[in-house]
Amino acid sequence: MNLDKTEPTAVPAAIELIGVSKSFGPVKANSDIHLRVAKGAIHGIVGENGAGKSTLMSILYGFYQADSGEIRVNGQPVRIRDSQEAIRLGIGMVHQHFMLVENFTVLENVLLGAEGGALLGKGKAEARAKLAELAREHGLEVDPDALISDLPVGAQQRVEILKALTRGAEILILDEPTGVLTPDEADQLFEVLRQLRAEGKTVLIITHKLREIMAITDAVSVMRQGRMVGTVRTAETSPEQLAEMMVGRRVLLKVEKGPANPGPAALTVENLTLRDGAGVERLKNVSLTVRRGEIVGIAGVAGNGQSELLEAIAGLRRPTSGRILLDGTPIPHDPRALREMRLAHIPEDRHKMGLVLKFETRENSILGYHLDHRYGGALFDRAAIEAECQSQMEAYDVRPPNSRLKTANFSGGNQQKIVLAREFERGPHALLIGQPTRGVDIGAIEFIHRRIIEMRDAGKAILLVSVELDEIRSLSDRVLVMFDGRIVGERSPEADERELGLLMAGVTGAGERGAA
Amino acid sequence: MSQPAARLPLWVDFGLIPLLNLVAAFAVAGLVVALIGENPLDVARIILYGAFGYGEGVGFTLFYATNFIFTGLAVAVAFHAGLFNIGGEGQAYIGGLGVALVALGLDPYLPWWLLAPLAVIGAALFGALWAWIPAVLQAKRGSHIVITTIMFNFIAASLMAWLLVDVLNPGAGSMSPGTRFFDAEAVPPRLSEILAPFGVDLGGSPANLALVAAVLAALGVWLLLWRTRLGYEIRALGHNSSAAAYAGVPIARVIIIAMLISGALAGMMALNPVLGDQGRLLLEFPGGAGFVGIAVALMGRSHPLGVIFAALLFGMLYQGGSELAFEKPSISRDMLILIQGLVILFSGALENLFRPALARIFAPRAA
Amino acid sequence: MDWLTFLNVLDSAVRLSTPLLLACLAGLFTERAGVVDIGLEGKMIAGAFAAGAVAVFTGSAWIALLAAIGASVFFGLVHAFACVTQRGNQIVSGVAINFIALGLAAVLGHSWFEQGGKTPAPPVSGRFTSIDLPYAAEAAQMGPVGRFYADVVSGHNILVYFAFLAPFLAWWLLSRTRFGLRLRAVGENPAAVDTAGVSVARLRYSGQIICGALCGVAGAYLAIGLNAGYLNNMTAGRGYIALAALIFAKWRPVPALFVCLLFGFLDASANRLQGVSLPSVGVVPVQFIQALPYILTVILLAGFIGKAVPPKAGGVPYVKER
Amino acid sequence: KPAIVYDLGGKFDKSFNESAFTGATKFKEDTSVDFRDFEIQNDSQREQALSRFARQGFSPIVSVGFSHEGAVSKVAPQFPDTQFVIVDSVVDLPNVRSIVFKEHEGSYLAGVAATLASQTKKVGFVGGMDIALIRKFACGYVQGVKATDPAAEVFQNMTGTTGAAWADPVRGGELAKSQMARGADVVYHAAGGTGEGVLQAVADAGKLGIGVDKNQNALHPGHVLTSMVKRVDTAVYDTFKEAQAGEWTPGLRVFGLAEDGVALAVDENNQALITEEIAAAIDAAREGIISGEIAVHDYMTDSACPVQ
Ligand SMILES: Nc1ncnc2c1ncn2[C@@H]1O[C@H](COP(=O)(O)OP(=O)(O)OP(=O)(O)O)[C@@H](O)[C@H]1O
Ligand SMILES: Nc1ncnc2c1ncn2[C@@H]1O[C@H](COP(=O)(O)OP(=O)(O)OP(=O)(O)O)[C@@H](O)[C@H]1O
Ligand SMILES: [Mg+2]
Ligand SMILES: [Mg+2]
Repeated sequence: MNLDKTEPTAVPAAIELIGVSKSFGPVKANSDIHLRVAKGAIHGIVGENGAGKSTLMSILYGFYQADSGEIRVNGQPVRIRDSQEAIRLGIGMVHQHFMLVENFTVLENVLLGAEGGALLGKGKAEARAKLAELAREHGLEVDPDALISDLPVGAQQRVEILKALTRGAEILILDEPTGVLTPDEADQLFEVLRQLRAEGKTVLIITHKLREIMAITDAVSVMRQGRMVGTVRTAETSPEQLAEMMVGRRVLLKVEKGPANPGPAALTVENLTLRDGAGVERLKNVSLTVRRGEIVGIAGVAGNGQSELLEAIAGLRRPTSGRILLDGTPIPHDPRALREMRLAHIPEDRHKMGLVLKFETRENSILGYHLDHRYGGALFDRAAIEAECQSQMEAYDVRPPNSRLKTANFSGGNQQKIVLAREFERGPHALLIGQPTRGVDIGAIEFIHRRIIEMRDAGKAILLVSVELDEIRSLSDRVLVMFDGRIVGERSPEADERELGLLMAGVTGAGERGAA
Repeated sequence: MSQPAARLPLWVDFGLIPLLNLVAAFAVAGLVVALIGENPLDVARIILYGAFGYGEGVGFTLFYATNFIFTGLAVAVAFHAGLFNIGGEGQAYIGGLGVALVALGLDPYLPWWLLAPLAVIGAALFGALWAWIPAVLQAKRGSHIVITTIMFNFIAASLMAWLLVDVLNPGAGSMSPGTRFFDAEAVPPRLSEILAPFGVDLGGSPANLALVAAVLAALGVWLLLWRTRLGYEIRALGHNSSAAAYAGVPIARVIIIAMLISGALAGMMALNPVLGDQGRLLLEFPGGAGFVGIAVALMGRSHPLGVIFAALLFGMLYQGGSELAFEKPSISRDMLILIQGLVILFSGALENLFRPALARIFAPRAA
Repeated sequence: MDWLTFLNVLDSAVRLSTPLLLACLAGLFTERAGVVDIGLEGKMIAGAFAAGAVAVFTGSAWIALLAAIGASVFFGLVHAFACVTQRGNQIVSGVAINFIALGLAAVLGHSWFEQGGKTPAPPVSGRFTSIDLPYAAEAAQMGPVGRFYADVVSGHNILVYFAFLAPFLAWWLLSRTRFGLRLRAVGENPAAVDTAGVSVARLRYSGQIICGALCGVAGAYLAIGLNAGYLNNMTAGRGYIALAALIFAKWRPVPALFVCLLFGFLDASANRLQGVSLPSVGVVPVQFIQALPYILTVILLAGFIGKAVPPKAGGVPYVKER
Repeated sequence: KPAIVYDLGGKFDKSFNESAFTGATKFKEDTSVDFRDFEIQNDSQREQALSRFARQGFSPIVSVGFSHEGAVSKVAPQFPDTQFVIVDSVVDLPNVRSIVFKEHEGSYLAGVAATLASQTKKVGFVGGMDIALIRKFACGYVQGVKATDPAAEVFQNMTGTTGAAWADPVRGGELAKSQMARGADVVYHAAGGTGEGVLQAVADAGKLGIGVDKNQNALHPGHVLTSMVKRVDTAVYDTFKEAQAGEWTPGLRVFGLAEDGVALAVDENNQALITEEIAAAIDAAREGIISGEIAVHDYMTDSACPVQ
């Protein structure tokens, strides 16, 4: 299936990788990778988590050094010793985890590493002009003096792209750029990428979303477990085929679920308002109801109050006003008491909140439930904890099933399973679920989605927050859209994607006001 | 601490590497010794002999180690909660006040075996008290605990100077700032007296029952941290405070409790010199043990067993160093401080200096 | 306090805050680069000892200053090697350096001068003596402001003037230059700096070198500016107070100036308040007065500055490949 | 085989420990009998050092400093044949000689000299830590000042509350400057290493300092009015000598002005500063004290000072 060998080299290659290998200690992240990227093309790279995509791109960008193999840029063999070298060669990269200094302004971030002289004055003026020009040409608007930490993720990503472009990148690498964007924003990004292609630039894009691959790329390479499985022309493939190449077996891309069977209201939020520490209103008069046996999805671009809503209900933030009722009783502001009331919470960020990465996994398997008398009195009953962890790991197929391994040493997907197992296995009545599959590969996504549907069918009330619109649409029975701390509309999951996208961008009453 | 890239055989990890680090530290110290015209091997022999070569030396090593176990544990417990308690010195100092008040108040009435447990409570209570304000300020106001505990060290020094000169001093005719001697009956026996019937000779060394208390404290800390819910919450907080909040851990309360435990442990250090050795409270008795506790906790990886070993190492350096000062007047007594520093540097901060080379020799080849 | 007394206290505050300020800025440069340094005390000791010893040997204050900087930078490089190259624990390394510098100074001093680690007093040419600014004498006659100029501004040695200029230089360096931008960035997000093609290690070494240089100046100020010669442990914990000041100033140079002045002022006032009899209380025990600056610091800390957020990457070695 | 155990300050403290060392060194030079010494680092080493020397057969063993009181009282009975000496404190045992000094008498003279040398009639005192011994110095000094000129003012400062108080010349200098800013032009110190900062600051300002324990006149010739020397060196020397000659006796030895145990040092460095008037006044006061005409109150007797 490797088309490189068959295709005549009609278009010159912007990048050629020949036998590139890279190990991190015992982990072989890349082994013997061959890749050819045509100049002026948008080239996609897909693969499960940990397949080695980011590593490969980082080698190209000079962030890591390959252990062996050759890199050619525009036909010339090169040694890319550091990122400065890559930048000189016209390679720019937008990393999966943004490489931005949070308390710097946009301008300072753009300037970093390309200051244009020992003093900043001159370079700053030039960079400002350059930013204005790029904004005009590509519609990449950002306020140069805004602090990164104040910007929504979408804008942060624009900064990353601008960083690359101001440095004169001819080859742009984007590592999972759309994970944090609304469909609209993603479309905008794709528009920019097409424009760049039209200017003759080459784009390498990593994504887990096969829909996007199909929409934008000219060719796509698939990686699995550190190896290159093959490269195909996008026009000649299908999502199903790509998924199979990635996972090595057939995968179900569509969630199968029956109709919901909603019961009485379980979770009710009434006129909830919340100010954060800085006094900014994060939630504005939010009301919603989740009934038993249904999944209510909250769609929205990250940073529009979804996190605050989940955390307020979970007792982690104190609302300024309003009420939250669970089965008709107002809830206490105490995560511990809420757990006893059978309210489970899958936090959005497993690293930041859901897990103590340095704990052994059996310790994480009781996080939040550690006061339960099942796990001992004055001293922990270690056998009970061990048994609990084992049963969780078994039920959720956590690999490796080693309860004494530090959680940090599990892969992302398995870490997520550890969280889910802990929260799902204790028979909750209501569930708050945030970003259940963020950064998790297709195989695991399938598994997690199935579990969530099972919980619904068992009559649990589920409030689901995700920035993946696809996920919201495929799991939810009702969709609420949040924008700027408000719920701006309720739609059925079958609603038009464009309409939802507009709502997410704050355009209510799409018809009339869309034009304004 | 960076994750070792390759796994090494256990004996390399826990035997060879620490040994090499120590050797490197002593090599550099030896260089300095040679520089000032002395024979480094001689010096090493004197230190080792002084620390372990005869009963009294061993006794002194244990005596110093007792101090460091307490202060090391204090720092370690706070570390586990993500707090850096630099205030061990002050807490130990005030802990001494607790011991002294109990002893001065009750020594006419109680035999040592009744008084000692009360003194333990006094030491722990006063040490905890001195950690309490910084703890509350950290928990409720977010005031940086590093600064507040440093400040409390100074405040403790002033308070104690005043108490020992003007308040608790036996009065006219007494030159030294300190309390009166406790009643001899109130002072617990030394290990040398207890062990003498068994043919163990610890000479006139002041090692005393506080050593037993220290080891019990280490065991207690281990149980607390890894076997109880409170310890679980302390560690969760230390590793990831958002996750702790998510798990319903009452953050402010756990910060305060962890600091109180830390302060209590530091305070209990006072049992060793005040009750066990001097039999009275003296100005500046902690003598820097609170700070050595930081190094001990760091070197012991904040694990009670590690703390015990690190404390023994430092006890050895203290006693061996004193032997050195005795035998080699040409070498300043401060040589000991230099050696301590080098040991901390090589076994602490430069612990991985030899790892890559050893990895090349011993690591099983990756598949 | 009348005006003159106030000026005297202020004058004393200027002198007392100088070593704090230099050490505080030293800490600022390394911590803004993401390397925590509790070894300021040790570096100051190294600087003070080198200054004292070399001033005796050469009789030149300037050579002594260079030696102080050299000795202190050496320990900076040791710290950088341990923390940046070897990715060791930064606090452990700092603690170690405090011990090593203190011990080494005493051992070498003992062996060279045979006065128990002290250095003898250097000749006058081996010290930085105070400078009278132009028209100080005239200004003293011209009312309170003139007195301020004559008593507080004039009459310090050159290192004091350098110290008070330094926060502004530091501010300029950090906010207006390429080096400053990169240094600040590497303390917040080293990966961002690395991906921009700039060496994280080199920046962190630079931070330590600047830190060492400033600590060296602070040490020299103690040994051959304020005093004549090195005395064992003469830094008397100032390195730790400087760290406190750094946190207080939230890692910013110009606030560092004010915080250090405040600390110096509290200290100087405490000196002045000893033995003063308060109305209804009588003479306050001297120990209480001596504790006053520390108590006030705690109160200020609790009441006013709230949470100080350190540079994000501080204390964490930068590990690219696990 | 004599031995010395110093106090925490160490043998080069420019003060009483060093003074003891000087006496021992002189003994060694005179008799070519060597001695051993030990600088302790913490309280627990006091007993260790004493019993160790005793066990190795050293005698007499001099422990310098009041802090050895406890250790001597414990160790001496265990070695009844060893001769122990304690400086600055009293231990009443059959094999212990206690040597104490009347620092208050010497300090009184320092007060007299300071007042007469002062133009402003304002003088200063800088102590190390606020402990009884230092108050004894201060109290004698103030008595001397007030006796000379009841209207004269004395500023008193203590350096700190930790061991650093004895080795913080920076703060010592600052305290002296603060006193000079208030008008003091003669400053007496009893602060060990801290005092070097005092003398330095005073000399830098062109004023006068008064040294302590050892003769510090030579530190800043022309700027050290005098030094209140405490002859620990002679006491140690004599002890060693007597022991060598087999004439050593236990018991209390008090060294005051009469015994030349304390005195004001006059040498070529300060001759010009000690005017005839001052010299006469010092002599008169000295005679008075020795004859008992002038009673200098000793702070230690009742933990109080009659004048402030
Ligand atoms: N911090 C770490 N320390 C040691 N080993 C690690 C660490 N992080 C990851 N690993 C190892 O690398 C492997 C792959 O990690 P990674 O997170 O990339 O997994 P993945 O293949 O993406 O898995 P998933 O699909 O479940 O997300 C893990 O199984 C783990 O053994
Ligand atoms: N810096 C590193 N040090 C050690 N191991 C690493 C490092 N970075 C990645 N790895 C490991 O290398 C393997 C490939 O990781 P890489 O990040 O390239 O995967 P990926 O395909 O980008 O996955 P994802 O989809 O999760 O982004 C994983 O097992 C990972 O754990
Ligand atoms: Mg992954
Ligand atoms: Mg990746």
